[in-house]
Amino acid sequence: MTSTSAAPSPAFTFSASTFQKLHPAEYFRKFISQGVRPDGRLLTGFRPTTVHYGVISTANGSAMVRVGGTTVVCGVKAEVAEPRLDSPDQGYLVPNVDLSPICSSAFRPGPPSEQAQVTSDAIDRVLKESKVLDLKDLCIEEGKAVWSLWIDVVCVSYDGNIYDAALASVMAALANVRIRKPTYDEGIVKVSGAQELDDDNSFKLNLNRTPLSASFVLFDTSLELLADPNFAEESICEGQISVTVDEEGQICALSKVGGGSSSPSILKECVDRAKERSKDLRALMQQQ
Amino acid sequence: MPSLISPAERDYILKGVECNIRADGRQRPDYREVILETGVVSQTSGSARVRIAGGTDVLVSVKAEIGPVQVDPETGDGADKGQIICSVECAPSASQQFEGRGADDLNNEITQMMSRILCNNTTSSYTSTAASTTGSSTTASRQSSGPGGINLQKLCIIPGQQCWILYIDALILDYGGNLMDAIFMGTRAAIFDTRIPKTEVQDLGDGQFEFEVLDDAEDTDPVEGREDMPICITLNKIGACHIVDASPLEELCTEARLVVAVNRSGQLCGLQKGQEGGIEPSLLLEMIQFGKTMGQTLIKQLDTKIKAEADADLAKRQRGEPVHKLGFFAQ
Amino acid sequence: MARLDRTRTANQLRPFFSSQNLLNRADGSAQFDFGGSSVLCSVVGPAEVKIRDEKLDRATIEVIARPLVGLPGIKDKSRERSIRETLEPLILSGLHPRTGIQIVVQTMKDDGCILSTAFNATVLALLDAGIPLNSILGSVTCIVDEKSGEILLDPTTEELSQAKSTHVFVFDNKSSISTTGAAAMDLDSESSPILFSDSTGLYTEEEYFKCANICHKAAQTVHGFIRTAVQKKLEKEYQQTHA
Amino acid sequence: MDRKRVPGPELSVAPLVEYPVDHKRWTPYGETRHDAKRQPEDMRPIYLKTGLINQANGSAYIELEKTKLACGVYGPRPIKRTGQGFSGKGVLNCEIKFATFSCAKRRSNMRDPQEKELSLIVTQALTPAVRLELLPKSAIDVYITVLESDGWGSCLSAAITCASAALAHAGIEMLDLVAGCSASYISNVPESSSSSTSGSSSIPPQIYMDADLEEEKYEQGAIVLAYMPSLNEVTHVLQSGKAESTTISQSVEHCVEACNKIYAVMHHALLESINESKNNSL
Amino acid sequence: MTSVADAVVPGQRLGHIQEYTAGPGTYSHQDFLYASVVGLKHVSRTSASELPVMTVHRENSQSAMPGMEAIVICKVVRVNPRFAAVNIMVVNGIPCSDDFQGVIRVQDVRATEKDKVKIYNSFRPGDIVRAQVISLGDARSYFLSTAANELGVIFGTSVAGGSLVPISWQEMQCTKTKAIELRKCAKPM
Repeated sequence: MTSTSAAPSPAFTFSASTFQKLHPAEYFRKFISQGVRPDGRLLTGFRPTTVHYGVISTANGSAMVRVGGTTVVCGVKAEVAEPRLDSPDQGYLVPNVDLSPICSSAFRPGPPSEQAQVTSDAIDRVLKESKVLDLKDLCIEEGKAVWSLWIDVVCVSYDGNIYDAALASVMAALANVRIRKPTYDEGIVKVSGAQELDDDNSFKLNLNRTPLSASFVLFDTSLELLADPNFAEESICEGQISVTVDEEGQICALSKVGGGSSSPSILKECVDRAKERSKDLRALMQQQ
Repeated sequence: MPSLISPAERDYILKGVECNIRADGRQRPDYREVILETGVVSQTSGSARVRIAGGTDVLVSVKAEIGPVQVDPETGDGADKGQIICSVECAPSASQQFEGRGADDLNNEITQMMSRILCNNTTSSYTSTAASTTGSSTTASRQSSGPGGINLQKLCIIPGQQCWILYIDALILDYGGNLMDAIFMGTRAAIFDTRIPKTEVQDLGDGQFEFEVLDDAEDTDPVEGREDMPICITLNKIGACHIVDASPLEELCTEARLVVAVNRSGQLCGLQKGQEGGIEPSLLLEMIQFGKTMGQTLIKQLDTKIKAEADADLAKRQRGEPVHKLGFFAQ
Repeated sequence: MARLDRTRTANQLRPFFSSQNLLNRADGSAQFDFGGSSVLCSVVGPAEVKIRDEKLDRATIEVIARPLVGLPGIKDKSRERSIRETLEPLILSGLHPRTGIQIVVQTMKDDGCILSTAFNATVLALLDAGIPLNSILGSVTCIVDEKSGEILLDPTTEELSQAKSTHVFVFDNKSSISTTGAAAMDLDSESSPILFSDSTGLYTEEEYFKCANICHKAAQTVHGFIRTAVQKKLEKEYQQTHA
Repeated sequence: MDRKRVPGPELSVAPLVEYPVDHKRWTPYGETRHDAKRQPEDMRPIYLKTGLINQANGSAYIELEKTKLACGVYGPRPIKRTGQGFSGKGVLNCEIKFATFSCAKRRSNMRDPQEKELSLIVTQALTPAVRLELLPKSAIDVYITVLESDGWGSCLSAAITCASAALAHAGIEMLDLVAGCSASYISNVPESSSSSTSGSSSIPPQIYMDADLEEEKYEQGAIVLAYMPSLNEVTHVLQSGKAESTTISQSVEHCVEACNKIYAVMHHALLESINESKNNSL
Repeated sequence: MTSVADAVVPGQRLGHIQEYTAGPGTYSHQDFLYASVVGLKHVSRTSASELPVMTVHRENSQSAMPGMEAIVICKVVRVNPRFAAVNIMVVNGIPCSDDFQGVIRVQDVRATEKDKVKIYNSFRPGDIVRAQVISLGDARSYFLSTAANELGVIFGTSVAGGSLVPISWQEMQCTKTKAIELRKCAKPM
């Protein structure tokens, strides 16, 4: 059906990069049929990942996560706000992912793209539905003042799989958060400006769990499963599966979108691999 | 406002500037004739209109309003200061390019520059708070140190609560080159024209204050520190030379533009390069020096003119004659 | 154990309702109800498409999701993307290159399971518009109850608020056509390929696949219902044109 | 109300900071700068690295201790607005964006006037160096994200340095690299003690190179200079605050000197990128 | 043979203009020659009578951009009787990061019998074409020509969905159905 399925005639020879540009799917298929990916990874391989904590001193908590060529920086800023009327003792968690034009030419200046919105929404749902943090911990004075945690993820370099990288950076940044202990007095919230932060004048967040995810794409009609897709892979594959699990092996979120039907055994495989991957990632995050 | 220039025209201007004869017969450091009127808009606290022969027409109005003070939550600074808010708008009638959103970038550039020069409040923010705690007498006697000259403390009505906010709005009615200089001359004249009503503050005790604005048109305060307000000299580098008060065509030939803000004592209150060319450091310093000298002369001339206008009004009032301003639309 | 509405068992769906061809100006439209939830869907296309969105070899599918009240936000954006990417392999878009198919999904009443209701309404509307599809789909939502740990199908808003986890599934009818009758009854996990899945909350792997199985069975009912609805409509049209 | 982001509370403010009585804040009246290790003429150490954004044609990351910026260059690519007609010259478009968490106060997601102005300044500072006449009908987009800012002067000058390195890394033809540098004028004498005389103007202020945020709070004025070291041309100068012309000429000289030092860092970073790409190809 | 000493950055002085001529990647300013890109400098002498040419080879090549006479590979996006609109994807063997727009006007399809050319007998949407830039064109598109043997369609898909093989300079055959379709083909190299 698609024109790109045309096999190139042997009479024309091109460099690999030209061939990739003209027939991206065909180029890719040649690698996959050999069981490797253009960047040298096996189909199941994840890219090298690094996590750094506390990279931004103007934020209450921050982390930088690199997954291969994808680099994200997450900063958490705590501000004071009035609680919602229906939940007077609960604070706010506001995660947002920014995919600005700096990180890839696929993104244009202006309001968040659909991808940014969908990623923000997915992270928002994981944080809230799997009860990562008791929002009551963010209460300063019931009905009057609560903490609002603005969790902003800035993507500096985009090379696919933003959800895994963004979620990991959010969890790392939340683990890194330190908020000065507040005092509430007649509508004004004050914090001490003492230089050093210690356990007496500040508090850490009590995280119930650390959900981490692994994402996969389904390539072609053969429905090969590729772990941790990069930008080129994402743009030629249609189906996506993301599995988010916590440290006890419970699933926090699972989504499979697009790319035709896939059997439960494929999903089972994804869940198993996600458990493994999140274990590795968790070990990496605890090393720091 | 032309947006393109032919190579022949460019060459003509370039050679002319090199020989120190510009297209309209001026020499490099010559200004065009400037026409200044004050008090042209009756609804404002002060206003001025500056026209530069050849087209540029700028109306600057100052409106004093009462509003809450802005306090920096971390430093507590700003509690005893009034505010100045600048805004520049190019009327679509001034040039076809200003239609729609065409002037947005220019508006923003000039607004930011005016704000930086006139409202810059960052200056010694800690020192002023330190001074105010040591005693209010020092604060009162102290000269305002900001580059804008205007004493912001004097604009405060009740510290920590209410203050005067001076809205300076510049409207570009017509474009004939050299906007910045015209805007700053207009601003200085408009501030000189501004009268702020006197206020009476009553201490109700318990940290509660109440104040009343005295409704006496005759008994008003001038803006303190207005003599120290800077004006701008725009120097355009064409070829290896620089000129002042460029015409629109000359602006198109400009490789680099340097705006120098100077106050009457010759202090530099702002410096900004514009356009897309470079300047050698030695020439840069020479241009700064030139702008400084030029600016001081210009301020003197401007002040003489402003004073003459104010004196004429005063004389008329003293004689009991009605002061008829030439209406804004009368021309 | 009785459910909150006291009329259903755990794996019973709420009564369905559907009606097609409701809107005059759209090429196809349909309403689908799951009990107190209702979604209206309209389809326009294949029609002209903006040059920017034009695809050389197939139709461009655009989904617009509108909430019950207020302006659309990011939740609606997520829903749009879910519906669009699920339909893309379903619609034979290669038959209509360089055209656009616009699908508008409007929530009319909300009592839980809006995404599932929207999926079902969309399929009916696409059928109504005569857009060629390679299969039809059926969507069902279930939850795992916080207290009892029981799996409840087709939950209401009230039940959703007490859920430990929520699962939305979409199945196509390709597998069920081949396994009609007796074979359809014995569904092991291998025979129920999943077209779309979106689950949140906290749950184990076993719970998830149990939910998938239960929903797959329930989806057969939805498939059957959609087939009957189309059949009835066609019969009616046939009678009208040949009366 | 932003409908394209996860909604938060409509109004939220930073808590009021209360300093303890014994809190010692740095002042310029003592012996040292805020960073005691630095002399007035010292800059912060610069870490500059090219090539971290693999989707971009060129990129660079710069760090001056707390000040952290990333820059990506895209292009030359087709011009997006075709309204202007045929253009024989390329267009350089720089956009600077502050991350919401980059400053002490949380910044909004919207592009504010300050970002617009800084974008214009960076564009003006870089344009003289780029050979746009070689790129008809094309645009070069330079995007700069400020991850953390420690003083606006150093932030702006770092943006210029970083963007110029990223442009060179993108293989775009340039006349020269552009180095950016900032200096602040800070009086060493408390103002209240000098107010008895004719103001602080009689004592020339100290020029602190590359001042940080804490030092900027005391500044009387500041200057940001962008300079092409090989061609000996100033591509941008921006001075705010009040200063005598002698102070300015002195600080221009200091900045030019500092820019030469920054040039060495840029030179080194770019040569390193050559070696890296050579090693990768082996 | 390359050492760090040969590596230069923009603005670096390379020599006096009386010693060298400026080649790609360099420029002259006043009396000197400077590098304008990051890369390795290279001196080549063509003849004893001329000055040697100084060039700088880019280490990180600039993203490809169509220039005059460049050979490009493009994809046809739409056709009308006057021209075929294309997206330029590869310039001189280097893929573009962003596609440029181009048009092949009916008079530029081939060199002879120009008045007989029908665009729809030469190109169809989806075809991959090799062409040459003949003009920077208007504000939007580059003007391209296929008026040479080695220029024209190099890949195409038939109506039936099979790939097309050239059988003459203006015919291609579907590998699936053996049906013949009309195209301005490029001569295989």
